[in-house]
Amino acid sequence: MGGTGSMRRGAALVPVMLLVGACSGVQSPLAPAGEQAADQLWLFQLMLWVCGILYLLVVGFLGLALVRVFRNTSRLAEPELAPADRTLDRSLLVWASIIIAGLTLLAGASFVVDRALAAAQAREALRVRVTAHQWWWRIAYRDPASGRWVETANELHLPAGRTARIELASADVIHSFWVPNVAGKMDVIPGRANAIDVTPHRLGWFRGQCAEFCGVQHAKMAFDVKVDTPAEFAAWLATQARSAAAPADPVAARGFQIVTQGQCAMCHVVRGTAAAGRPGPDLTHIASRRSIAAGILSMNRGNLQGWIAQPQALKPGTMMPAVTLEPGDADAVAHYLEQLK
Amino acid sequence: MQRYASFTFRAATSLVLPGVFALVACTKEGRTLGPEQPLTPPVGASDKRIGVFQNNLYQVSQGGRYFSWYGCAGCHGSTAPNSHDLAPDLAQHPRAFDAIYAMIADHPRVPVHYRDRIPTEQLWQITAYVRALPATKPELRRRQDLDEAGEPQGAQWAGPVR
Amino acid sequence: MSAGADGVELRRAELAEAWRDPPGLWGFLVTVDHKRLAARYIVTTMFLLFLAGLLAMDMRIQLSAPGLHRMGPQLYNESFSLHGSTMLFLVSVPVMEAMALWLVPLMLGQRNMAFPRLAAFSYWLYLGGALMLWVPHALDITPDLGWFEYPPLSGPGYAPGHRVDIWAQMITFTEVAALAASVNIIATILKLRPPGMTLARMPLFLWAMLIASLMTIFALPAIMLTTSMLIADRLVATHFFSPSGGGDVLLFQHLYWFFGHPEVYIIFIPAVGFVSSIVETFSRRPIFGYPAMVLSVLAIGVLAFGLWVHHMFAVGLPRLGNDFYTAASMTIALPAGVQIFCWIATIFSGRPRMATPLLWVVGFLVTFVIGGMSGIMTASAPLDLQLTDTYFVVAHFHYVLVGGAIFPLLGAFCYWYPKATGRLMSERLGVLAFALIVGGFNIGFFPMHVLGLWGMPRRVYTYPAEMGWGPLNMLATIGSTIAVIGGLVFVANALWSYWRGERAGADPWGGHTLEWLCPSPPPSYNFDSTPTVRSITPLWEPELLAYDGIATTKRELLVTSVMEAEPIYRQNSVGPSIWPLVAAVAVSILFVGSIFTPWALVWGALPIAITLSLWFWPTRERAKTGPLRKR
Amino acid sequence: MMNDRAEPRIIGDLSGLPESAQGPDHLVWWGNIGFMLIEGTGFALALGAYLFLASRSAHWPPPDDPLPGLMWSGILTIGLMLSEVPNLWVKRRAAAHDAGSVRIGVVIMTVIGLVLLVVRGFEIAVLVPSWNHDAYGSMVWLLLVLHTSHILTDCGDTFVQALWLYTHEIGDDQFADVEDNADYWTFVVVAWLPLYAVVYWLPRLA
Repeated sequence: MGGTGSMRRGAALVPVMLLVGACSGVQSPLAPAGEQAADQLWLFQLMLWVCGILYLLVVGFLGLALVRVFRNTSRLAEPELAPADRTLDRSLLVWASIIIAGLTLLAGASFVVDRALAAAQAREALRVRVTAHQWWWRIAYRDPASGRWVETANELHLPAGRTARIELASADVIHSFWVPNVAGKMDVIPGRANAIDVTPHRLGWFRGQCAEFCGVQHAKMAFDVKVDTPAEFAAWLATQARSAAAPADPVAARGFQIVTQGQCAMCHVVRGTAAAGRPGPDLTHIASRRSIAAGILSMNRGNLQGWIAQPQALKPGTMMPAVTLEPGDADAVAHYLEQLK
Repeated sequence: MQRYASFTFRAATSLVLPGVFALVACTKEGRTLGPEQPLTPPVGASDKRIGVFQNNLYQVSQGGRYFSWYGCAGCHGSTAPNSHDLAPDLAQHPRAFDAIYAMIADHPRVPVHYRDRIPTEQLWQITAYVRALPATKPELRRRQDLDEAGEPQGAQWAGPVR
Repeated sequence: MSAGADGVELRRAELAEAWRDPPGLWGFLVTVDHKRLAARYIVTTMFLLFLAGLLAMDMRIQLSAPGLHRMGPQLYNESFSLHGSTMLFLVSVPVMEAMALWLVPLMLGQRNMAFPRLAAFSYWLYLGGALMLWVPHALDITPDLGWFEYPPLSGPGYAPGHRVDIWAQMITFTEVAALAASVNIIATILKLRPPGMTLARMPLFLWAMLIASLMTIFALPAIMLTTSMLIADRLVATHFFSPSGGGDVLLFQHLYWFFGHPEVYIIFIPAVGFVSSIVETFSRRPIFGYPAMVLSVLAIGVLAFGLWVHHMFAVGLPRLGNDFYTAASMTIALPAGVQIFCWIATIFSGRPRMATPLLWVVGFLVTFVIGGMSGIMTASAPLDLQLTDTYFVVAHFHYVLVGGAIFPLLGAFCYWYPKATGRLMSERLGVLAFALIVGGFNIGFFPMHVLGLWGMPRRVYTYPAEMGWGPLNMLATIGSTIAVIGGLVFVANALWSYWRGERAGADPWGGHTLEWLCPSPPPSYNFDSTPTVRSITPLWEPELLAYDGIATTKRELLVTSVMEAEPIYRQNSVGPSIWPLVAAVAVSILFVGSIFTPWALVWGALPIAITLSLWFWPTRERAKTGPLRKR
Repeated sequence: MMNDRAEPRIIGDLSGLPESAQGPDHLVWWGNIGFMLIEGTGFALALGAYLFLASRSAHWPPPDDPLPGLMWSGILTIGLMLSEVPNLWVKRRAAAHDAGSVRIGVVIMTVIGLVLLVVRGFEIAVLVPSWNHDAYGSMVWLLLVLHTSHILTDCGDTFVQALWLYTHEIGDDQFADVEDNADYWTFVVVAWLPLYAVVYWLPRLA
């Protein structure tokens, strides 16, 4: 069943969507931007109806019983030892069959949606490699021009209307990849090659977050998701594939020198320079991203400087060490990084 | 602030034991996260700060991760081919903390000076890890390294374990 | 009675002498009286419940607004780990066993459990488990990886120190205690039933405890195995959970949830027993659909072992398997639904009268059924991929565990309080506490469903303001606060009523099970004679019959046959002993030692062997024949 | 209220009942069964774990690990099965309340237990790889240690029982205890057979 079709059915079912109003909606299964999420929302709304009706039946019956309780005046009536239960016996059978009917419906619906999620497996898909680290996301695409894998971090771009196969791997512990607006979760497990197929169809910015407790900073392991038009996506990927821009001015040049010959280079890559450390996120186009530090700070000069000088204050326990620089140098580094578009 | 919260919280919840014990606060197991002051390299073998790193399991294990991240394990790791394992010779002739720190900071065999490349705090942690090596059972060290086998090492990264 | 009034007095004096505990502290340490042991069991669990509640409030305050700094990540992770581990391992399961320890012999018209010293051993070992978790916490060595600690995060590479070992060994403590208690409960229910109480005449509470205990026996070995493997990985470098060493981290999850899922039913099924007893008494009629109730409890007990994988839908197992476990998990809604119907039908068709215990049943029904519905949703593999590990799941299992187990427990507490203390709890305060707890709980936890659907993952110590989760989190904090206040009112009521409550006779509610036959509070020997049972509601029969002849001058129990409960023989029952406590200490030494060295398993076994031998030391005559005879 | 309920009417006297029973009639028999169920579940789950890891790896045992040796394990297995002969004999003598034979029988069983422990010692001594080499080694060691602990406990148990049978009078309950202890030994033997098949033969068949 098609995502959009099921969305219409969903909207017809229940005005759950209104709920979204109150929250930002950039990280919510209730505001689908993808085929899979839409199918799951449809299933959720069906469940809400069936379970809601069953619940009302229970509460209604309980209400009837309680009316008798409060009508009963005698403080301690003689116990009824052999009550006549023929009607109740029959109603029990009815009740049981109602439950069975409801469960069959829901199990069937789950099966259908499960197949719908599986359907994407068959399609030719864009391959994206996502590697989870404590506490950030390494993301790699294959550059159509050169065929090389191009790395970025904490920002996932997806072309609308095309299925992407996210190949998940963990460098350390178990994490879980989750972009609720697009699709459900898939755990990222050391020693297992998991993958999840997502088919986004609504353009815009969304947010993903690690959903399996992965240590001290589990709470601050998020990433941005941008659903582009195919053209935008191609352009973006082409930019990402390029090496880093050379420093444009003397200040940037000073920053360039510190970044590539100083402590940053131990962990970070700036493609086309001497900075080739793999442990940390790729910085080649950091300025083109929307946020830094795994989606916790918006990308701007002040945040860059703060993050470099006192990461432990912003994200206690992060593996990013505090780097002490002269005020001038700190400016230069931030200035240079800002040019890495 | 966080420390304060944590203290009042413990005072409230750990009625099991008299608060005196809370003061012991086991430096061995302790984990202090949050903003910190810049560090200077150790001064002499009896620098008071040595204990803070050497006696704390969390600091030592952090040192272990950087030990492999910065490629030390490439030559000195338990699983490295023809590895110059540090544990045996450190066991034979132990070195003072500051001596090992200096040896790492100005490593003779590498082109770069780690002193300029690795933040001081991490050098402290790596030193603590290296000094702990002789006391670590080889099989346990191997087991830890296998757990961390999927992590990048310097400019090399075989990719995650699949 | 035939012997006449003074005969009765004499008989009671003899029994009191035979079942007497030594006075004072020594008596406290050596007693094997199931009622005293159960009482301290319950008090301990309630104290830990209070501590876990403090932790919960602390976390709720931290989450009440976005970006708060009063708690850092480390402290928050420690808090939810301690909260979850305490509630699951040190409160929910033990409190149910404690209630059974107190109730089962009374409901059977017996004078003690089948294995009195084993019951004492269970308590002392359980206490060791509680200390195992909370003493290190006072020393700032707190487990910080949640109530299930998945490797490799809990493995040697990523969890330095002993925090994980402490957690794992705390579990071993409590599980050994729980297993011992379960064997004791099963043997008691099967072999110590009063004459005439065939299986078909067993009160539903006994059925529930029998099945819950059987489930315990099949479920708990899984977690003892897996936590032992984890400790071995960390201590002696085994490779069970290291992918690069040929192990598999999913092995831990499979074994853990093979225990973890039945666990929630091990907590819930005793609650079914509580609810049934209360409903019957206050509806003034036998439960509607007794066979259906027994069968559905059995069905739940069996099904519970067939659906652990629904905790692992997101790990990427084959889809076909997921569909199977979806169906299996949903199936359990059928027996649960049948039970719900039977309870309401009983109230509906009886001559009901309202009192706090029944009020708690109402609270249980309206709350627990919501948890059941969200359970159906999380049971669906494709939908669970969106719901799992979010606040929706946090809401779900609090509705199931608090609504499904704690509310019935509080009802049971009000219901049997007069039997245990001889005084009734205040109805006025009881209603107030009920309103605050049930109201506050729903205000506090219902919004969490929505938070989950708005994308809030569980186990985060803070969240950005832009997400818009702030207001509902504030509401959740307010609701939880109200519930906690209600809890304090409940405790105050229990304390006040203990000294000031209205006097209760043997049977204030007009119950029909045998515990209402003996005086309130019951004497050390529980019953003068051995009551017999001719129906499922013995005390509602026009006349109660009993047997004489079980010794009054020494501790003796009547053992009957498993199916028909026909008298077989008179079992001599052991008296007070210090050795269960000493043995528990010896076992604790081994458990604690094994965190630091594997050799503890060797040298630690010796004191255990010695103490156990002293525990079972023969009291009979020395031999007159053979090489070792008394010369 | 129903506080002033009349005392129950006494309809009979149970003082004529015996003071002990045998087999499933006896209370303790059920406790014994309970603990066997617990340990049996433990064995089954450990086997499950072994098979799970085996199924998840391409080669089992891994290429550089040798197949487990058959000599000592074979001797132990045969020994365990033969030990059932005296074991069942003791159980029957206990059922017949034959004090003399029971005393000798439990001593024999203690000795047999010790001998089998020595054999198990050799079995473990030749065990490669070590538990800390890889998951296969860990799993094999786990199964063997688990089972050895059971032989050990039952052996010690039998020894203490033998001592008391000589030092103290023997009543009906003691005979029942001997029967239960014999049942437990049978459990230890039976539990070993699937472990033996899986650890020593499964890798050879696969």
